[in-house]
Amino acid sequence: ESPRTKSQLTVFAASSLTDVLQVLKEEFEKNNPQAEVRLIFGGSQILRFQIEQGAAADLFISAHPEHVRSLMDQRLMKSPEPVAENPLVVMVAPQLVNQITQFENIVEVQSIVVGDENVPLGTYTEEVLDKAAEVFGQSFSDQLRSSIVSKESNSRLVRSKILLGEADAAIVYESDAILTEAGVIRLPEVLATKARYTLAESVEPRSLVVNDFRKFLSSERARRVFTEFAMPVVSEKQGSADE
Amino acid sequence: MSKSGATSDFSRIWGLVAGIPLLLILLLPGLALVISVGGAQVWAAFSNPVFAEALAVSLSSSLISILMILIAGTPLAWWLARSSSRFSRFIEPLLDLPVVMPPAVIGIGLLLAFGRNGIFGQFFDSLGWTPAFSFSAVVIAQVVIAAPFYLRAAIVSFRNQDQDLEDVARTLGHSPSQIFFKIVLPLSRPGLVAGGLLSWGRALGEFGATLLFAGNMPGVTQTLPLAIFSELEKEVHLAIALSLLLFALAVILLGFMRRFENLKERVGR
Amino acid sequence: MSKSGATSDFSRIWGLVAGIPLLLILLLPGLALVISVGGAQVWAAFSNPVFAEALAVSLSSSLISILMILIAGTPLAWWLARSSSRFSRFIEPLLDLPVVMPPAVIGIGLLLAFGRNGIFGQFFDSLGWTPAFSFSAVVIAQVVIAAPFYLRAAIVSFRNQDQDLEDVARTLGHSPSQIFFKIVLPLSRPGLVAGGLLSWGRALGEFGATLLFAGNMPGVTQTLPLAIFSELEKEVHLAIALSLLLFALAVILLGFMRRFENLKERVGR
Amino acid sequence: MSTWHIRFRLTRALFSLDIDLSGGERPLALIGANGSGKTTILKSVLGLEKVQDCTIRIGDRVLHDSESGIEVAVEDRNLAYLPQGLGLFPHMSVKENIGFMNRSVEATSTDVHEDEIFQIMKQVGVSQHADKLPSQLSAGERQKVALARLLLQKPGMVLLDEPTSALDILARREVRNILASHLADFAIPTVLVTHDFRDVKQLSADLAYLHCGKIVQQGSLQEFENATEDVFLSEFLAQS
Amino acid sequence: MSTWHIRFRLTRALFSLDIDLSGGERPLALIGANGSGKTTILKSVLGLEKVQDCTIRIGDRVLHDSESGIEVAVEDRNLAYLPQGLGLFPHMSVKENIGFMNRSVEATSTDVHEDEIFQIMKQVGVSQHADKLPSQLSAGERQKVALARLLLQKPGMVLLDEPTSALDILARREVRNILASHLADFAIPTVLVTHDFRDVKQLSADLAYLHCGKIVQQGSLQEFENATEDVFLSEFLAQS
Ligand SMILES: Nc1ncnc2c1ncn2[C@@H]1O[C@H](COP(=O)(O)OP(=O)(O)OP(=O)(O)O)[C@@H](O)[C@H]1O
Ligand SMILES: Nc1ncnc2c1ncn2[C@@H]1O[C@H](COP(=O)(O)OP(=O)(O)OP(=O)(O)O)[C@@H](O)[C@H]1O
Ligand SMILES: [Mg+2]
Ligand SMILES: [Mg+2]
Repeated sequence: ESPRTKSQLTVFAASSLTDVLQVLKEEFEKNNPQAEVRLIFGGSQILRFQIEQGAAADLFISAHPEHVRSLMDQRLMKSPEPVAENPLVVMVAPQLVNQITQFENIVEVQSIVVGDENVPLGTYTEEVLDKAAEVFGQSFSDQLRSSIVSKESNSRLVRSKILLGEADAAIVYESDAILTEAGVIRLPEVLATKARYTLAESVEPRSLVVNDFRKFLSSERARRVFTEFAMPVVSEKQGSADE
Repeated sequence: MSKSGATSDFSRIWGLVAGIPLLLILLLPGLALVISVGGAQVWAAFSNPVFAEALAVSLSSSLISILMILIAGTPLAWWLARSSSRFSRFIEPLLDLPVVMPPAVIGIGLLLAFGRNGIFGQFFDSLGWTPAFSFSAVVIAQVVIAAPFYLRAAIVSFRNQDQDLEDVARTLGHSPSQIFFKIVLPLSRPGLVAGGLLSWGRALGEFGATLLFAGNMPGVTQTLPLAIFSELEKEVHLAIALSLLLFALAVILLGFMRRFENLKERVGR
Repeated sequence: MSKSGATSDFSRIWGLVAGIPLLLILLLPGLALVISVGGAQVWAAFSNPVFAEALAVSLSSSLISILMILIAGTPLAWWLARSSSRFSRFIEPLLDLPVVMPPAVIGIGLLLAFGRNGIFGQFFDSLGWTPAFSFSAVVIAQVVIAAPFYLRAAIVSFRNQDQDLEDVARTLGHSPSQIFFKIVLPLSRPGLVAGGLLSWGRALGEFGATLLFAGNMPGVTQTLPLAIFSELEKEVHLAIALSLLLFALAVILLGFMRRFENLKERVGR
Repeated sequence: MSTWHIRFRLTRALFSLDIDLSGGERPLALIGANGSGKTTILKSVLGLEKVQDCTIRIGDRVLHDSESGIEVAVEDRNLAYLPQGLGLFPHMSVKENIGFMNRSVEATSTDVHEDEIFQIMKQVGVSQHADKLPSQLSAGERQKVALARLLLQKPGMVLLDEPTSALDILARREVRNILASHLADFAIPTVLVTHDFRDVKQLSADLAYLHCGKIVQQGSLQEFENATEDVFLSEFLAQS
Repeated sequence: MSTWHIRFRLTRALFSLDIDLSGGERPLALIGANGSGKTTILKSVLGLEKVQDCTIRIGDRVLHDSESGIEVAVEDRNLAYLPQGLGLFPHMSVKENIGFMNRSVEATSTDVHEDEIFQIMKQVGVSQHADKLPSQLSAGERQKVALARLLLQKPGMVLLDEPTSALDILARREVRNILASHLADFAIPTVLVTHDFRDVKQLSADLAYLHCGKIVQQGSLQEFENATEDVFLSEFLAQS
């Protein structure tokens, strides 16, 4: 085998990880000069389908554990482990930042954009809305739902609707909401919901640096980077790192 | 005139020898899609309420779009075909913009132009018209994406027209508008019909610009392609089944139109 | 023959009256895109290494695609235009499949057909050819998506051809293949060129099928539209700047080709 | 007094015309070599060619006058034209082709009636082809159809470009008779281009000889028969 | 002994032909009313129409024989054809149109030389239009170009459909002379369709009269001049 194939590592990752993984990839390659990491981003389900169709992914990081589970059932992936979490927040259009200051105010806006139920973000958003119905009453939840004007296929698209000024409020991942001019409102403790990114590796990895990269992802340095991007690393992770 | 044997032999042999690899590449994906889903899945897709809703949005929006394209695009194409002014020569290549640009970017352009904070948005807002996230946004996105296909076809057809016939019709007392409807349009019909069907097909399949500009709201802006994409994120086989239904719809509609067209031609000639 | 004033007056007036709303809808998004990004952003996009890589992938893949489409599609279209067999009448409407289906679904179809685990994948694998997630996948996706546009245009051109001229050429001793190259092709050139350019434009802008079948790998399978889409999720303005570069590229290429074509026509006629 | 008057100049690469023609109610036969510009003259009168210093007057009607800036649109000139290429509409049947005209320009006239169409089809002998398309006719049949369309038009002036060239020998005589009687009936000024001397005789037309972009000679048949130094003319007149 | 022989049947809606023709090396002029099927006969000989019970023999060469199943392809028949519509290629200049032929079918002949092309253009009088496109020519000029192309072909048989109909009176005589000398030089069997008696005389052609789908009479000019009960024939012969 040529040295090139030894060091090349292909990572399929949920597109909400784009920014953070780009930074991590550079860090990792700096410390492992023999390694070359290829990042391929997409919707978790699309990536799963591509892997099912024979795409050569050494590692797969899904925004929802379900897809990893499914690939494991098909004996295509193994050794799952949670890598990071990403809390859901409410994003508010810049001109409404003073008006909308807490989650309850969200029903005052005209247009809300959320994730499609079919993508992880939408699944988590449904959880939030269900909890909201319990906490704030059914009419609150109904009013909120009736303001929804669009169900987008990923967190970035939802965010862009706020940034372009087309919608008043949105429910997105925190990592996408920070570092923009839009307002960010955390969900009340009772509604708190987070995405759980799950990592798994191919049953027949073609790269020799798979383990190195996995170790790197759970290192202190990686943990700092994740936190910078508002993605706290899962606390119980240490225990199940090498399973 | 009867076709002579040798010519059609030649065209058949070469058409097939050169064309079969292309035909395979074009048709195998469709075949694979058909094979990969069972009748049960197609039935599930068909009876899924998402399908009926999206079908209604798709059909109505694409019909409105193609009508708008035909009504506005035909005179525009005629003018572009006939004019040799600097203005028309400047405009013409710009019409290819929506063909070349990724539809998603066109969608962003539409938001920037007609959105609430868009450049012309305030103006439209003052007229009480906010297209974004509405059914009109779906239509606008489809018009922008599909119109160039019709315009191209129409321009070529009009340019190929025999000027002599128009001249004679004028000596017979017909005004340019009468000539347009009685001579120019009927004679360029094959090209216009082909372009219109292509354009309609493109409008039916449009996805990226709609997603960005109109958003994805079942029953309002969710066309079949958007429903398919949404389904793709969860249940690939349902999405494929939906796609097959979309294709069946297109084949039925387009095939029906084409048969009608052929019939007319045979009776007319 | 000089064009008479009234006809061109009529076509201009109606073309513009009916066409201006359509023109606005078609051109305003582009204008809004141009206005929304500054020169600095366009420069940033231009000097971004992503651009150079994606440009190289886009140019090389779309050129290969359009060549394949022209070489295989032209004889195929000729056969379809001439044949009245049941087989060809069955095939023809199926060619619209890639126009109507959402490109992402075509991408799925391609994976199902030619992927490693696809229906025909084993067969291709045994030939040592695994196209998925490689540069050839980009080309295949573009061919499938773009070919129907050329085929449609070519079929219409060939059908409009005057049979008498072919007959005379045969009495002059030319074989069907010579007639094809010397009479049929030159006479249908305007339609073929228009269709070819449209098809090329579509290949340049292709996104959905490429994403699914070829994946999004910078330097290997990341075409400009894929790069733009990635950028769209990160930095909208950089994505717009990239789109403008893509469009500039298309205008330059297509405009150049069309000028060349017009020149040839003027010299030739 | 002349009932019509045509004057104009036209310049093209390698070719130019400077025409001054007038005539009464007798037909005028325009003769001249191939490529001398006969068709171009007819098209100029119709308003289909760009010309300079133009005056076109038919009866009291000024159709084009460069000086006073009058220029009547082609469709309002009410001139009937039989082009050399016949100008039949490929998508219309024989019947439709013949009936395809817009008479509303003349307030007095009414719509074209089926009866009229069938009568004229009988007269020129194409009634059995009424529902065929032009592409299904022989060359001579096509010429007859174009002629029938023209005869139905009742125009201010008739312009014929080689109206009998594709006809068989009987049809030729027939068409000449039809033309002669129609033109006499309606007293319509006529200009025809022809290479056939019998057309001239039968229609008792005057002659105008086009050479090198100019009308070299114009007059009655007798006038021409006296002066025949020109090779073309002598050959033309020798046809009789 | 006849050098060529043509026999076939053809049936179309409203129209049928049953043809049996043969001739020697003198040209045969096919005459008949418009729509009688003259053009259809020429096309059948060329192999462009579907025919039944066909035998076509030119010299020793059998081009088509339904019984023995021989059917030579159109492009291998080496017949020269001047169609009524002229069949000029709109995208080729006059020069290119004239030079557009493939002589490789006859092993003995060589490629078409520029010299030959220019010589023939001079002979028919279109050399000043060498680089024009057909659409830029007058009708007569176009006919001359089509003729020049045909004369260059040196075929086994020449089929002419009204070769002089669009020509002026001088050009007509010219073309007749060119045709006569060329056909005599090469002794090529010829069938021409014409409505002009002078064509028949000048080429000293035999006559075949087509009526109601059949050849009613065939023979030399003298033979025809004796029997002239038929209206069409007597009119045709009266042209002289
Ligand atoms: N579109 C054109 N462009 C350039 N030259 C042209 C064009 N049309 C005609 N000509 C030239 O103009 C001249 C006059 O043509 P015109 O058709 O008027 O001749 P004509 O007298 O009608 O001849 P004919 O008896 O053969 O019909 C010819 O030399 C012809 O080559
Ligand atoms: N494509 C066609 N379909 C049906 N009928 C046709 C078609 N072409 C020609 N015909 C008919 O066949 C008959 C013979 O036509 P053909 O062109 O052979 O006549 P022709 O003798 O050459 O006449 P002309 O002297 O007018 O050129 C005519 O009655 C014509 O209407
Ligand atoms: Mg003329
Ligand atoms: Mg004929």
